[in-house]
Amino acid sequence: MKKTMFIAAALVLGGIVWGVLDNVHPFGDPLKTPVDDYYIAHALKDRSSENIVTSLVFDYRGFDTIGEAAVLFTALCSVTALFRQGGRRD
Amino acid sequence: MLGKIYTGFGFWDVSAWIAFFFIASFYALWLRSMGRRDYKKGTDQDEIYWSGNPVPEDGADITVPASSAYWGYKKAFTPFYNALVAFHSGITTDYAGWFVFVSAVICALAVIF
Amino acid sequence: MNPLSVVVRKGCDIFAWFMVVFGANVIIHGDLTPGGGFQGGAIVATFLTFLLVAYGGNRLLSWVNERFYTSLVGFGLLLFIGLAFMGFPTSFFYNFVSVTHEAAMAGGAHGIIPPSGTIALMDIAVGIEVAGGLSLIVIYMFKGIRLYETSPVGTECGHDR
Amino acid sequence: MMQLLHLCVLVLIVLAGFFAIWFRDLLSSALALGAFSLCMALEFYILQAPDVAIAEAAIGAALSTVIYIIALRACGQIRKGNGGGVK
Amino acid sequence: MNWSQHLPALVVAFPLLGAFATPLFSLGGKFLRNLLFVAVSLVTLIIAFLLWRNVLLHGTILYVMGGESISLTLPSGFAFPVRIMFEIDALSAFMGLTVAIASFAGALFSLQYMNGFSGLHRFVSLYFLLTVGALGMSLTGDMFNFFVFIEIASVASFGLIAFWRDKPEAIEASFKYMLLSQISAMLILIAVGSIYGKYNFLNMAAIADAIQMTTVDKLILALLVSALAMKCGAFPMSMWMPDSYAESPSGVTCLLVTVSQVSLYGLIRVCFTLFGTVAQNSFIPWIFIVLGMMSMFFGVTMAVIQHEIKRLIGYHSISQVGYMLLAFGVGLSALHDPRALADYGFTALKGGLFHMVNYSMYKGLLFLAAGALYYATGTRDLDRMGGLARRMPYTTVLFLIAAAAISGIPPFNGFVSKLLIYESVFTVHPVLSAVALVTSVLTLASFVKIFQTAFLGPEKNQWKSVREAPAGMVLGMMVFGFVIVGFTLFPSWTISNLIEPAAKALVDQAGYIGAVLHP
Amino acid sequence: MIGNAPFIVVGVLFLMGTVAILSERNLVKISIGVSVIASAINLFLVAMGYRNGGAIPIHYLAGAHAKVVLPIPQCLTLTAIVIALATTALMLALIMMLYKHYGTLDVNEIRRLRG
Repeated sequence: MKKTMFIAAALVLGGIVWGVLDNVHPFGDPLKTPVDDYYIAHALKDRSSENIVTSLVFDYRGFDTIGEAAVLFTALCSVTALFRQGGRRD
Repeated sequence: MLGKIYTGFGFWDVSAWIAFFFIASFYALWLRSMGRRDYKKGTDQDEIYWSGNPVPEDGADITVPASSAYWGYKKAFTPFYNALVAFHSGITTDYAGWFVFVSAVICALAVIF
Repeated sequence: MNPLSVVVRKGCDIFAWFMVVFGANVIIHGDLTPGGGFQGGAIVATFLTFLLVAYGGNRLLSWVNERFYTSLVGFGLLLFIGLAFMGFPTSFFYNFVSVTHEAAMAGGAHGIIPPSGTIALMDIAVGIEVAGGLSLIVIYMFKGIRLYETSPVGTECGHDR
Repeated sequence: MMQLLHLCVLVLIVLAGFFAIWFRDLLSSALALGAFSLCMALEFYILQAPDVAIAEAAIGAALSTVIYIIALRACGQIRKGNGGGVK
Repeated sequence: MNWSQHLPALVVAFPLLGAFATPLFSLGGKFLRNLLFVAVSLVTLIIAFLLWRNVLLHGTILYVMGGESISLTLPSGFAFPVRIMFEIDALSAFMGLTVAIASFAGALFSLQYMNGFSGLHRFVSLYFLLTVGALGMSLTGDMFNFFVFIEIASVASFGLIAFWRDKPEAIEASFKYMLLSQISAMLILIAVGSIYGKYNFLNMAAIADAIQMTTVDKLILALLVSALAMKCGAFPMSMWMPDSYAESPSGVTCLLVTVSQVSLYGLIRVCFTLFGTVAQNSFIPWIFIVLGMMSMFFGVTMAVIQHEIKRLIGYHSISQVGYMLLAFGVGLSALHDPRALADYGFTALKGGLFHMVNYSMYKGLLFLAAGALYYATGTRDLDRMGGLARRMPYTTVLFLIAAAAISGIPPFNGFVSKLLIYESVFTVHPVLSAVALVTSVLTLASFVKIFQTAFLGPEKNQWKSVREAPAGMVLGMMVFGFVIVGFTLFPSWTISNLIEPAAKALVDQAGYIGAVLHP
Repeated sequence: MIGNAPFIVVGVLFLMGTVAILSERNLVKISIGVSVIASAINLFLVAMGYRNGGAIPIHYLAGAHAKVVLPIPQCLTLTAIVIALATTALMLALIMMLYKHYGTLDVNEIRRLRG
């Protein structure tokens, strides 16, 4: 009973998510691209980086990247804390 | 610093409450000083009135456990609490299911309105 | 996972080193070709996966040095945030050594520093960190199996008296 | 031609994802997830994102699968051979 | 070089540096690690305080990550921000200050509290990362950056909740929180991606400027609201909350409380600033009010019947979050009407924000006091406690302060914020106020129960040899106690300096947008 | 010809993952469901940045003035992939510890915290 209700809710949510995605813009034809065009135009000129994505990852959106490295470090710390050798007090 | 805070209906002032606190404590001390002076420690006056219940031995712990507090309240609302405790079932997928359910309801409301 | 046959093991030996070289290539040329720190680091971390598949976990754990991988992670992260801090007179994460494309074409970028500046350096830092971190995650998950097989539950009591 | 390939890859993605969830045997499930990631990397390449494709191939298909297999072994699901048979 | 310009970056970068440097410092032994732990927390607190003061003096601060100069937001000819940006108005600075205070107190407490555990350098790293996540969430001005920081905070809290890995319940609580929080992170990412696909912006001010009122926007708003309401613990999605609060180490719990408040901050930031006109005219205020009422009532009724101290306090978290949701819902419903806003809406917002900071402080203190009891007795079961007041005087006094504050006994700060909430929501409908009053009464009842069974009564033989908690733990509790007493004695100073600027920043959507787009 | 097929695939994968999370009883299956949802969202982000006839966002491969697919979604996807891997690893570590403590992977039996 409860399970059926949850599955129905999941169907509704999935349908709604699909509705959102489908109405954002048609595939292959983004409506507005001012920010991306700025990056495409300036990545090589200002930063002399051939790869636009790398220049985005490490320069324009570098702060996200340090957050991402921090997430990886956090997961690492958590896994090592879970599987630490117990009993030793330091 | 100790100004007033207006809430729309009235105001709130701490200094009034501090004054009230001092007045109330003086009044309590005055009441206490009016009490009887013939109270003696270690006599029968100290004993707990057990009213027919079994008297525990000396040195036993005599506290009311927390599970027994508000017994009547819990007894009165038993059906409500049965449903509510069953709701907190401890099954992870149920919790996720409720989350998905509420999200679906909110999204459906967004579509309707 | 039990050790596989000799042929597979030898093959894995060779290919594992190729993966390290390929990963290093991807990391170092991050600002020029597809790839970058994360991708290269993940490829380097498959080195350990190859050895794990070929030799089995128990033999692998006797070889690896956790301290080495931990220091890789720490070194990479500190290098990364250090580079970010070095942009500080201007702002955090400022690309303080890059030159514009015209200057680079005109030969204004002589020396060891790449013209894209901190982009390439941060690529290397993140590559080191990701390679160490992913290897360490695999190692510790494997140690988790061993922990499960040997030690009983509840050895550490915290401050419970 | 390219679009036909694109459609084929999309169908493969859905199939691999479906099998990853549908298989009762957990090891098969984990391997199907690896195949799913590989198809996803192919799709990223078709969508002109080579950086993401490399990352997905290295992380999703290789490391993630290995981590799943390690976890399954720790939970005794591989040696017992009863797959997802906890029901 | 003027360091005060760089405070916004430093407040996040400094604890991050501390987290990355912890493995290095812990090679130098226990003393060096503890020194790092306290010193970095203290410096973070000082930086957050200076940042708050700067914002109060000079107005909204912008900080562009990697920009050539601090004021560079618009490269010539392009009327939009291209880089990640910290936009710190009074509300953000206020949340950052709250997080920093809680982090410092928890660090002081954890020094002694964690002394029976191994692997403490991992603990210190995770603690700093949790602080970084909460601070970044409250300061950032970029949607995807917000998602990254929410993930840092979530992953760090999974690790910290499961830190006592030999206790099955800790792992179980961590797994439950993890599953729910992963689903919510996915929903947030879908919403952020859709916003990006529609408007090509990730900067909050630019999105707020460009947003329209189509169905897709409403759906995006609904996804964000449900995901963030789960993170802050609204009722039907709140079952993870008592589990994880009860099972995590106490020094961490006081920070987890604040992190859930930062999620609430994200919720109101999304509803008031990002979606301003979309949110206020639709059903969203009523979602807030209904969720708030349910959280208040069911949370407190579940709390009354508990007999495990941290679990009981954890259920109270749900009901206290309900107060804030109620207040913000009323404030949101009044936002489009200047007269209603001046009449009761602004008061409700002030009450909600004041309750947020009060709640962080006294709930943190309650969890720390419960942790001190656990440290001293080794049990969390209230049935087994009794008569501890004589043995632990400092803990008793501090617990009493916090319990009086949470139950809304005048003249404590909890009463002031609850009064503001009652009187403003009464204008909308009397039933809302009545439910809030009943909740307050039941809160008082359950805290009377804790105080009576744990602290009062004859001394049990079992606890004859119990000693007061060590000095570091008492010091950590005193930080919270000091803040609570300060808010209690100077409420009008607090409201005019801390709360009112934040409330004004909350309703001032045009100011938030203008600071970025029209400097 | 292809229409909005990638977005439909994203919706289908999201639905499959959610149903797997809600209806499966095995913890590893639940974590596979989370992984499927995460991959679906990565596909969504990349598909959103695609331009018909666009080239790879690398200058010497794309040519000087060619139309290039949008680079930001790829940057976001890289971040999201690494975050997904980190959380998957942590989730599996937690599942290993749960199996150690409870001796089962059935989600209906791991319910010591209730009420």
